[in-house]
Amino acid sequence: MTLHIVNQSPHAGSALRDCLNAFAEGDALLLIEDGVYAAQEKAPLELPENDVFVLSADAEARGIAIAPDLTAIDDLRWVTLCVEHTPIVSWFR
Amino acid sequence: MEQTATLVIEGREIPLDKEGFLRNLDDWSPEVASAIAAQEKIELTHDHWEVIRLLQAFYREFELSPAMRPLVKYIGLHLGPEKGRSIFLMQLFPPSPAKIGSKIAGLPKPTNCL
Amino acid sequence: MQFTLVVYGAPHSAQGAGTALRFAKAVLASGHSIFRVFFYGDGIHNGSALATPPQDEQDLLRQWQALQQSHQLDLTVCIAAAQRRGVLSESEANRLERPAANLADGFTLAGLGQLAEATALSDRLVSFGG
Amino acid sequence: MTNSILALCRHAPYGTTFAREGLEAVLACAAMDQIPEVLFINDGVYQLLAQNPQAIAEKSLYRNLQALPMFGVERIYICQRSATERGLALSQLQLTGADVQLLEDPGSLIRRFDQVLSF
Repeated sequence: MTLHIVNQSPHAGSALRDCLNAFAEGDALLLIEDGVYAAQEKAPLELPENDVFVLSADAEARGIAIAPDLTAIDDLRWVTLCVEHTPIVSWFR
Repeated sequence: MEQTATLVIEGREIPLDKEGFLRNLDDWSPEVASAIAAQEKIELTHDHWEVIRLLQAFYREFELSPAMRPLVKYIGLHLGPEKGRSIFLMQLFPPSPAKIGSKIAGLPKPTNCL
Repeated sequence: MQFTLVVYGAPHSAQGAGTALRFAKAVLASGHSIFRVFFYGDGIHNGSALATPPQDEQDLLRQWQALQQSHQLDLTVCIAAAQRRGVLSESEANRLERPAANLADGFTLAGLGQLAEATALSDRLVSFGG
Repeated sequence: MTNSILALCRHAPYGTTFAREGLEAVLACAAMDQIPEVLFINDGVYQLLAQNPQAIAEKSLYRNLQALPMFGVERIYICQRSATERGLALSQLQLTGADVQLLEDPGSLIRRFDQVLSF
């Protein structure tokens, strides 16, 4: 199952929307860098119900409160996510 | 391999870079091609010229200098399967047909992709 | 497991360069290995020896170099992307007749074949956008 | 056994270098006998629209892409939704000599591969 990584704010460009249009059942989503702005409760795009992860360092750095139904992870857990999934697809800009 | 910084063709100086590629692609002419080939110790025959013309056609069509695989395929498409083989091209333009052929055909130096 | 990282972000310009460095450290801390870090597009600027960030900001170049030293990392800078943008080794500067070389120690200039090989042979490939 | 590779091309030509450098990476993989399949998706579908970039002194990415089959890259996909959203018909997005397939469900294509290179 694919791990999708999005690093762009949902307000700035289409990376998250493009990713969600290519999302398959059972895939996982990881929000990093400016992508964490999509992890707030009032974010503009509806995220998948399961397996949405947020890089906590990036959320913390930006002062973002992560919505309770999403999973905050650290860098080590990110590595584990990569081990658990294949392929890994990055959506940027 | 002996390399000079310029070729002199019919009294005109043609500047080359350190690897013997034309500095100005507009300088190319059949005489220049023969002179570059001579530096590679290659004497151009009918077979060479067929391939040189196709290298130039490839570049016009795709705006790319071909690597070995596409060159073989392109030659095969236009000259038939007998000539569309790497062994044929290796004999014409040793040791690296895409690179040496491109140099003689006056195509841009391939971007060190490999 | 063998990871390959592809870095598109220029240092101190896009966060991707720093994220890739953190991820590389996490991969190594997890007991996995790194097959290659391939710097492509604007990411090739990570291999410039001349970057001089202010003292109170993170120094990505020194950190890559330290990681390279301690883990014998393969830090490959795409030669075609680097030629366009002006990051050259001594031998490339000489071959291309340019006045100076600026490829940092610990980094290697090589062709896209190295990306093809890493993609084909590593267990996981992660890209870091610009 | 080596990995299967998908090149995900989702940037328009000329505005950034992702399209051009993505193509170069695809060609290099092919030259190394690691032949990738290619998916044009999002703004990447614009790469296949005929172009005349002389006005901005650029080489034609469109013409470069026509060389893909020559390099052995023959399995090429276009995301249907991306094309439709941009008002593009398949007849406008040509790649001669390749088996171009319109794709309705990019997600199930992507997960078939071991590695995905994003450009």
